[in-house]
Amino acid sequence: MSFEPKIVGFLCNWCSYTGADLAGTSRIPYPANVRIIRVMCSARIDPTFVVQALAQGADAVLICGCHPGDCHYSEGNYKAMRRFPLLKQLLKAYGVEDDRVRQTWVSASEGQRFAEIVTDLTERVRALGPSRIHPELLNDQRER
Amino acid sequence: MAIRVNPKLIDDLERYGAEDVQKCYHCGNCSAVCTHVEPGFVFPRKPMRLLQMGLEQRLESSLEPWLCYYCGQCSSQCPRGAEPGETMMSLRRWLTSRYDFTGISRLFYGSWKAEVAAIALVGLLTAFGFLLYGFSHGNLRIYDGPGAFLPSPVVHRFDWTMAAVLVVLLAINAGRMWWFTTGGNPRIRAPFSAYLLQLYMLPVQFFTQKRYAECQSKRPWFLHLWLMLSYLTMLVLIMFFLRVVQAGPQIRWSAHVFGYLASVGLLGAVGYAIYGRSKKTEIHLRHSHESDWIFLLMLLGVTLTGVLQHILHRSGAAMAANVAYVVHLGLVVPMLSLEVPFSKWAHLAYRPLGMYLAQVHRAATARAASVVPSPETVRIAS
Amino acid sequence: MEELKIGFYVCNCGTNIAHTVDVEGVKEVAAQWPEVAIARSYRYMCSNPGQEMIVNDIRELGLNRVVVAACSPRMHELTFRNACRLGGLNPYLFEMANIREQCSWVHTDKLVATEKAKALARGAVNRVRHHEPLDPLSAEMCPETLVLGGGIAGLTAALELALAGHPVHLVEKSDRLGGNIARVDLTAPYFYSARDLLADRLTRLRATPNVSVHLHTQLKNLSGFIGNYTATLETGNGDSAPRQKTIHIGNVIVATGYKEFDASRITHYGYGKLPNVITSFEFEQMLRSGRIQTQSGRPPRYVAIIHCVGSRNREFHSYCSRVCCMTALKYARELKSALPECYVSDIYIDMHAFGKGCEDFYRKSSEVKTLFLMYGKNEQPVIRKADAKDDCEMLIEVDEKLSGERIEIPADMVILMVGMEPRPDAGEVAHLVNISHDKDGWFIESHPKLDPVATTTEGIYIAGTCAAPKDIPDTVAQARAAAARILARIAKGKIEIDGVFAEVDPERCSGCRMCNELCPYSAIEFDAQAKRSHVIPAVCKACGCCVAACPSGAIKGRHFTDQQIYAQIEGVLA
Amino acid sequence: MTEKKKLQIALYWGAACGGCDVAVLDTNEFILDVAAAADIRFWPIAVDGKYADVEALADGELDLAIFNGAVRNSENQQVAELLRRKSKILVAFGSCAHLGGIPGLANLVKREEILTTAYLANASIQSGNRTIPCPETNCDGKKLEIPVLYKRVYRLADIVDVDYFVPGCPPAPEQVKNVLLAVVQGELPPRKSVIGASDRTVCDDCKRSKEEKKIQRFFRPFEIIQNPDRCLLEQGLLCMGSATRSGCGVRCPNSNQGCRGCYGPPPGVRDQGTKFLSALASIIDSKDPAEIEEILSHLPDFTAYAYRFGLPASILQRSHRS
Repeated sequence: MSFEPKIVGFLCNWCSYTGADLAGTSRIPYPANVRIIRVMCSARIDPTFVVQALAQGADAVLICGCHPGDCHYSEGNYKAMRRFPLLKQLLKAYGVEDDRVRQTWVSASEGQRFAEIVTDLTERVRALGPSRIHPELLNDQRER
Repeated sequence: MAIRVNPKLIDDLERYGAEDVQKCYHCGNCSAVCTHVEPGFVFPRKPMRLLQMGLEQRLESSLEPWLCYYCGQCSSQCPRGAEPGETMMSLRRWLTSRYDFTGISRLFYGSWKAEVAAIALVGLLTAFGFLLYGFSHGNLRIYDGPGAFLPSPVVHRFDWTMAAVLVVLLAINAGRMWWFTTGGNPRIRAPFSAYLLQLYMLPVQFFTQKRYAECQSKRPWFLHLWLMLSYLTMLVLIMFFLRVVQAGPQIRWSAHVFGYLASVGLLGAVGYAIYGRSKKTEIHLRHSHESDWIFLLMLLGVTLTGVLQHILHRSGAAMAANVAYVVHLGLVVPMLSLEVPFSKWAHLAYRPLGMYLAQVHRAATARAASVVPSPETVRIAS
Repeated sequence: MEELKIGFYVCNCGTNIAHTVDVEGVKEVAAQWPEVAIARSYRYMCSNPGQEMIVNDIRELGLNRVVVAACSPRMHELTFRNACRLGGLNPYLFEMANIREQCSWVHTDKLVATEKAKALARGAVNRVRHHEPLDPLSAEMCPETLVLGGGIAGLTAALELALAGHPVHLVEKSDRLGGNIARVDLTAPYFYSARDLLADRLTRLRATPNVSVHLHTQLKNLSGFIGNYTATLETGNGDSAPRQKTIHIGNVIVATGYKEFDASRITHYGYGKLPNVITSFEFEQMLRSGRIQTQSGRPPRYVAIIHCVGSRNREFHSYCSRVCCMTALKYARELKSALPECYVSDIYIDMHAFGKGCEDFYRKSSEVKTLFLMYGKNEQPVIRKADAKDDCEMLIEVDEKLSGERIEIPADMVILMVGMEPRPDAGEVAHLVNISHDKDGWFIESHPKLDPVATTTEGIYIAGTCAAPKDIPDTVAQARAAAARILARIAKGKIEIDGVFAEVDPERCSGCRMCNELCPYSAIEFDAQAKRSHVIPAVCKACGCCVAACPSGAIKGRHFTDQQIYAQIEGVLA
Repeated sequence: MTEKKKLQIALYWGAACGGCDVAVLDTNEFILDVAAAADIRFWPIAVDGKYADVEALADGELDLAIFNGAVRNSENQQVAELLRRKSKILVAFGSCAHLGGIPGLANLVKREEILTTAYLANASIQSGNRTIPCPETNCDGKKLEIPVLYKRVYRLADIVDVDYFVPGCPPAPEQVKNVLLAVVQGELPPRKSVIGASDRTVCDDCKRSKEEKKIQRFFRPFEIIQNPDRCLLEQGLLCMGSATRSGCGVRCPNSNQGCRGCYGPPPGVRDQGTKFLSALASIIDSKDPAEIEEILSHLPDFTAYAYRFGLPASILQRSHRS
């Protein structure tokens, strides 16, 4: 059986989560690898959540918020936008592959786009193979 | 160079019957439903636009009004009630007055009273002239043969003289039409060959009016063709067989059968048109300019008096027949001499000519398009 | 700590979920999870029997947490929270797993979908363990309202509130009430006199004791939150030292209106240089005085009206100012009735004749032989002085789109339909009342479709043209809508503040002030004395930005705590 | 109690620089009181002794073992386990024992890379020398053993159960006093507490003025002349104070240096680096992705900065490069 990655998606309630719901109501299929966690705004997504998910076995993390300029809280997504490049820099130092963490904007009307993003991310992570982080952290306790 | 807008033109055109053109907001429905629209000849929308803006020169140089037969589809589809069909009709009237170098046409279209007065004057002068001739040269009791009140050779000669004058007038106006639309139009560079090659268009369009048949509704074409052929038959009889037709009292079937057919045709078509216009039965008959009524009534009068003098003559009432003949001529002469060059009748010449010139334009455009640009011009263009 | 008893419910949603997810399988596995006291499945959890099942289980089994795996929480979270409340459980001790929109409807493989549904359910169960009961807070609602702007919007809103018996402070920057509408003659498309419309408002306003009008006054400061704002007003007409006054109010209606576009910015229209090029407002003045004349005192024979001056154009404003088309049509008809011999050219980009009576108005205006000429958005007409031989004062050259001709239009008078733009101090006002404005400077509504008069700041409403160009009916409707929103809140007496908000733990806050600038609602206040920040719950909208950004972990986002989210992460990955 | 029994203590350094031991000595005269009040049973840096001496002790015989330094090799682990067994209270002393410390930064590279750099590919190494220390070597038929270098660095608590943590690089000398006094006086806080630090962050004690924050550009200390009275971060100078537990006495900011985070995250913060990242990036004053990148480009090696003292304590703990 091929490798099925586990992807944790952090989605803002107003645009992206609604967009993901729209993919559902429009019956647009996408791979079942993503598990969505709802937050009210992409600004609530503490980078710590991302590393926590990776450490706990996520093969990839997806962060989605409203398109810049469209935030329900007027500017929350800009804060997410500011944090992300620094987070990517940090993850790179930790040796986490670039494709494993993605941040993108999905509006409430972009069900199709959400499905495409999940499909694309899943395929990329499948190609990348399973994340070593979780098994390595477990193994560090057994074998020094 | 910018062209000056003339906001007053629209007021001017009102006298020619274009009363609703300002309502048009250029959705283009009229042009979309018209079966005659083609690249280069988009109407009624474009002429309506030019009219609204008062671009007289552009209007004067357009052939589009002559390509329309007024089937009325456009008017029925217009969402604004701008009456594009009637506007095209009005433009034909306006163009007729522009082609006419004498200014008489403009006078007639501007005032129906002037037209009626002119008709009455010419009619009375004609009647007076023939009466004078008849009384001085013949006998009111003799209709035909020696001593006839109005001998057919005399009338025949008169007919030909008048025809010659009319042809000259029409030819001058048609020449102006050519100059406005084609000869003096800087946008058209027509090769001489195109004029020759397209010449066949003139008789084809004249005798079949086949473009009219392309309209969505066929009945107007049929009636129009019927009227036109009846009139033509009558014209041929009068111009070439007047002596035979006028001889009698016995009936010469070989000639008279055409006269009867033409008379029935004329009466039927004119009667139908008068009925239609008064009851507004069809879209293209809803609006009637005074010139339309004068034309129809004159034609009706001419036909009726013609039929009357024929019946009187055949029934032996020679004197009554002569009187009817004078009245007939008193109607025919103003009808032909005033209507043909200056009013509605003129379209018998302008319409086929318009179609012919349109064909020349197409040929000119096709030629311009087929010229392969030199690499130099391509480079500059890109 | 009380022993956890979690009730787990999984919904079939008819076959919507059951078709792709093995609902029984999810139920059975959930029943094995620690602290899950009961796991049930049901055909329709949102139905009455479904909800009753939850209510009864809470009562009979003593459940203290509830999880429903069903549709999107955006669909039925409130339904199930209510069921919890009915059962006697705090509604926030509930969590939902979205196994329909985000699972059964987007996946086809039953095995895979079931595994995902289990993961989502486990995430929800893990999360709910950390839920805390939350109760709404309440605060007093001051029934007084501050209305900024004495135009038609402000007047209407003030009148509406005052007639309902509530005190209103109507603040107007200039020396008189009326705003822009006081400069207009008749209105399109029904030719009501603007003067009459205004007179009606003003007469009724004077007869109402509840309105205190502050002329020559501006808002200087606003603090507090919905129901409890304190506003500082400054009055002064420049003659004497400005006086400041502090008022206590519950709500604010911002109705500061617009300013007309400065036509001299478009140099090739020659406004300010060519004597007979005037703005629409100057023409209104002519109409009001009843004398339509060129500078030389003669009635114009040709009048050209140019639309979209400053609007719908790359260089100035890209938006449509909405009222100019109908106003231009109105001019055409007024001109034709005053000067029947006059020719009117209406030079436009598109004719925007939306709204009641407007299309008909357009038709009627075309029937008076207005010459409509269309120009391209970014190819504005050029006006020049005519030569002596011409029978007109000016010539307007333009590429006419409908004919494709380059034409010149004679004109003795040119009326420029100047568009609307935000007032120069709009940014300042937005900052004072803590609302945002778009790139053009118009104030932003809470939701462009569903909540057009509220803003993202509770208790601050916007009405009329300060939010975007609009006509009088829309302005009045907005003013009344804003007033109605406020009346509804006043009628409720107290304001209820949702229990979900961010809170700063004063024991852990170190006063670093990282969070202060981040809050889009300015809900975070810094106490300089105590060197601690705190969140005003009534102002907080619970976006959680400060929670994520607080470097000391001192801010807790209620109902979206770190703990809850970590537990959910662990759950969906287990 | 008729005769006060002397306190039995041990001190040890794992993977450490020795600064923590110096911090103990920095208590100055107090060390003499310590020596008077306690039997120092084991302190390699100051007192002669062998591991065998410690092994000889009864389990739990020591009252207090102070362990500084991280766990980098098998020897560190053995001693950690030994001391754990022998002492009643084991204290992780200093940033290295507490969070992994500076040695913990080695977790960003692999053991093999470290060995290569240190013994093979290094400008200071004579060409031709290709010796890498191996845990076991046969020398003249005899087996020599040296401690095994672990794949990565561990905190003390990753290896053994730790009773208390004393943060800091090094801990302030007063904290050394506090720990010893607390043990002597039997006034110990709940197990697992962090001693000598508060629940707030360095900002709480920092005297610099603080305003609302927005950063248009980051500066390195030599690039600007700083305002000594204003928050360093507001001046574009990196300071981890807002994400670092207080207790040090604001040593670095008071010396006009940004806090480097040696006291570790405040309670409730799982990952000092990502939390600081979240705060820091949020206050960048731009909405344009390209401009944000530009501003961030002035932060060289942010990761190493954010985890200077705590990489093994971070959630991801180490590099996961393949």
